[in-house]
Amino acid sequence: MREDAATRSPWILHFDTGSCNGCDLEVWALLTPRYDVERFGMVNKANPKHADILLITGPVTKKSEQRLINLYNQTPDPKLVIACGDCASNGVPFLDCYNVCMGVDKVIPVDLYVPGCSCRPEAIMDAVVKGIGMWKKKVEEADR
Amino acid sequence: MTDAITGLAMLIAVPLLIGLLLGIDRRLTARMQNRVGPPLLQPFYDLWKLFGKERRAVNQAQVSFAAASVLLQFTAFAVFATGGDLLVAFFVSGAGNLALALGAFSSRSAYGQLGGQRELLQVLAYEPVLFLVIFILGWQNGSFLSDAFGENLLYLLPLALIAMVPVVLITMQKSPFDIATAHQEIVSGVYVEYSGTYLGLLKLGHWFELAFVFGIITLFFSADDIVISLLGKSLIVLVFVFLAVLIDNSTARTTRGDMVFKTLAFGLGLTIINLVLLWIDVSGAIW
Amino acid sequence: MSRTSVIPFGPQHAAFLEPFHLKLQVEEEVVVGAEMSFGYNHRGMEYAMAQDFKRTQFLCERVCGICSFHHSSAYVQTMERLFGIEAPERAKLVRMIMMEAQRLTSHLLALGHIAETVGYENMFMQFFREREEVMTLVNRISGGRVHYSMNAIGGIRKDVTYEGLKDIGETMDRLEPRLLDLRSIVRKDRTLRKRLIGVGVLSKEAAFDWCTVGPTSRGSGLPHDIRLTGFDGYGVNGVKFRPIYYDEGDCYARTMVRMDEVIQSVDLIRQGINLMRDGPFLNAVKGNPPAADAYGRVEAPRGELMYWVRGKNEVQLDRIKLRTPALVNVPAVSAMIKGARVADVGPITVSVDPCICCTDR
Amino acid sequence: MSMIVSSLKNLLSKPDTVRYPFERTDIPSNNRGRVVWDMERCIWCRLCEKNCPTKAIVTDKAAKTQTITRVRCIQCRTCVDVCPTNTIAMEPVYSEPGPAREVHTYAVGMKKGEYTVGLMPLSERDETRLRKR
Ligand code: SF4
Ligand code: SF4
Ligand code: SF4
Ligand code: SF4
Ligand code: SF4
Ligand code: SF4
Ligand code: SF4
Ligand code: SF4
Repeated sequence: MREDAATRSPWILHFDTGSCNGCDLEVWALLTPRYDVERFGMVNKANPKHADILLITGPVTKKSEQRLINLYNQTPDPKLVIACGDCASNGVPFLDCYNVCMGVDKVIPVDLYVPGCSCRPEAIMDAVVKGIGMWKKKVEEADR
Repeated sequence: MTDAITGLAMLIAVPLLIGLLLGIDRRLTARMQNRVGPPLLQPFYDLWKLFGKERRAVNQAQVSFAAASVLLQFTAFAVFATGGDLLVAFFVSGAGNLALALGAFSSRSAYGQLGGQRELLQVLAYEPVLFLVIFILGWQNGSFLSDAFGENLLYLLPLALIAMVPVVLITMQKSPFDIATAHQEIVSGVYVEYSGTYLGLLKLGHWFELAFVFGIITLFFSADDIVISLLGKSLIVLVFVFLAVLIDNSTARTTRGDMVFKTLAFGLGLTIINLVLLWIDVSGAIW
Repeated sequence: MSRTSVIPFGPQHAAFLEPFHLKLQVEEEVVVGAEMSFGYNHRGMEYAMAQDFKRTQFLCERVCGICSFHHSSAYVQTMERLFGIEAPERAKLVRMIMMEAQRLTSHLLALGHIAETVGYENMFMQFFREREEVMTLVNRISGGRVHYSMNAIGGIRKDVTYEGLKDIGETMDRLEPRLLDLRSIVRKDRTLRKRLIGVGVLSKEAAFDWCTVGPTSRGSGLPHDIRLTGFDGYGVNGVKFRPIYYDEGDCYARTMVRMDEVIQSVDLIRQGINLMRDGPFLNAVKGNPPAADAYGRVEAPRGELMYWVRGKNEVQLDRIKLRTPALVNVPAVSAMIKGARVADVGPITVSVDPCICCTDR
Repeated sequence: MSMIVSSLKNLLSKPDTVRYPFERTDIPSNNRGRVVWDMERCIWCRLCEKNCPTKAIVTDKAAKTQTITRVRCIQCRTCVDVCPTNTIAMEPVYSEPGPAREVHTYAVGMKKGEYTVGLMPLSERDETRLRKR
């Protein structure tokens, strides 16, 4: 029961770790009338202390690496990390770039990967819906 | 005896109603923005989730201030609901806001500090208006006890009721007066350093504060028939929520000075005009 | 506590889409000094782009997703000059149409963003609703929502069909009245005007001194627009274009420049469709880029975007250099921000439409 | 028109929202979603592998397989363009998000649209940096 209600209110934090903005914009598109993820209670909180789901875009540049770790640690448990886009998943369009860590999962644990460059808003939405299921499990575990 | 029971029933029912009201608010907002919006029970889901999150606080003082804020807001509302003195409730609620600001100050985060300052400024802006409205209500009614209101004051105090609009806007954290929690400027101001359970507590405190403010609004209407009375009271509250949402959706946020000036000028002005009209009426000058 | 306090904005902040760090010295909510730091988004693109000139066609779009097509247009234009060929007229017009479509998405984003920073959530939603209409349109035309991948050195990769052009025209017809409505709201809305007029003023001289480009300079009365130089479709006979500029130099002027340019873009797209004739769309190139250098410029939504390339007769390029509009516009914020209130920092910063991903690349 | 009028108009009109995932969104037929192979036609020229800008494709001539790492593909459609035999096609549906990064292998003899699923290995991470302060 509690898990049920809890997972109806995923608050997101979006952080750009050096993306091209393509996926960021698709994350923003989610908040707008056409996709309107507030239907699932999702709100962009822009504050790690209030967030439940971290939507990370970008291949993680060396300068934002530490910020990402800080944000991750500041977010209270239970939380979920979604890597949006190819470059967040494994850094790929930026193959020869010397200043990237090539993927979020090199820095913090990732729960879901969203393929696509840019990933479609529908794909991010699928990921969030899937993520809510995973998050429910985490809430249950935290309860024990 | 029955009074105590209705009071107790109110203590439980009203916060639930406030939650529902906030749900309606979010839904209406969404529809005005041409989207579907969250389920009506969303505020409850939010609160429920927050209480289940990890407890993590920046420092001890912050926690005490959060607790104090909630307790004070609850007391204010409880005094109101059990038929107590409006003025007492008013001051206790004000103290609750102060605790909230102090909690923000204690965090030492820049956004928290700014949020705290702005919270105090908001208090400065709307408390005088609220006070005057309560005063005029009490004066007309002949008593400040909230359970002593049985007369319909709407036709006597229409301007004072309108003066409550900015007060409701501020307490509901609506644009143009949402500066203390301005999401895009100072993230979420006073709430910035709180997380999980403590944030949930503060939100609950905010519900009680809203319950008190909306409670004051309901005092304007009353009828002999209990059903009509309740219907009228709910109608006033719903109209206020609708107005707040409409104004929120058709204005940009103002700045600090502007807010204080506008709220005070508008609120105090209307209430005082109302007061003067009443006084003239009492002395039999018109009609 | 001293009277001056320091407020950090970012790198992760609600008002900014992208990571950059703004340190404000504040006295009683009045900004007395500002310090900006960049580099959170530095990936090393220029190096990577020099590794394979064919791959760069796709990589250059990933410098930035907001004006990806402008980047690839600038790049292919540069390479066409390097190879000494010219794209067919049809390709040029398609490029113009798509560039203007992207300008629509970008400006509507910027307008929504500025509404958001002054707490006008509903206006943000309205702008983004119209933006989504353009996004679905470009999706139908190019197959991608963000990265169109339509350009090729020497033209475009795939022709736009007759149905596609008709679709664009119809969408514009649907969009125009709604955009005009929005413009009249922006023109009249009192609370918005109050928040933006007179805020973050950049004088004409200062705009010139800080080398600002695009809507930032046009908001300060400099009618500087690369589209006038007639690259790609803008140079095709019959395309009428006149830059829009406002003299006030405040946030409101910059916003109005964008608002008017949105309407102008609709017009330019229509002109492009009307001028379109059947014909070839690709002059394919063979071999590696010669050991020479060339540059290309386009008017990206935020201003002049320039590519410079030097080849070395290999698949690799000797050097590729880009000068992006945000790189020159963002520093001008420090000139606008002095003496502003903290509440105005968001609108001022956003009014130059800062995009960090190409500034840092 | 003022914003109040616009707000009220929005309130009374149907929301613009597409109720995805309960309702389908209109993904256009030429959307660049994901590449699929029809292995019967492949002549093993390896042009797709060579031209893929992100090295998402691995062609194994001996095992007669084409392998694609989904999160490496940036949907540029180059492989479709260069393939001389139209072995590769671009489907409008996008690759599904999931808890692991899927690697799809198309082999000769499989039915059209069939593939086997493998996983991309997890990246190494320095866990000590993640410890809470
Ligand atoms: S602690 Fe530093 S990195 Fe983290 S949010 Fe604050 S300013 Fe940014
Ligand atoms: S996955 Fe592609 S579109 Fe998305 S942020 Fe990365 S480079 Fe940009
Ligand atoms: S960018 Fe440099 S070279 Fe160009 S005008 Fe500005 S200062 Fe001069
Ligand atoms: S002035 Fe010339 S050398 Fe210096 S950074 Fe600019 S392009 Fe490079
Ligand atoms: S001279 Fe310029 S390009 Fe060369 S190493 Fe120094 S900073 Fe880098
Ligand atoms: S100015 Fe740069 S970052 Fe901004 S949209 Fe254009 S390319 Fe992207
Ligand atoms: S679409 Fe592009 S990135 Fe994807 S496999 Fe084909 S060539 Fe590679
Ligand atoms: S390009 Fe086509 S034919 Fe050649 S290896 Fe690839 S799939 Fe096979």
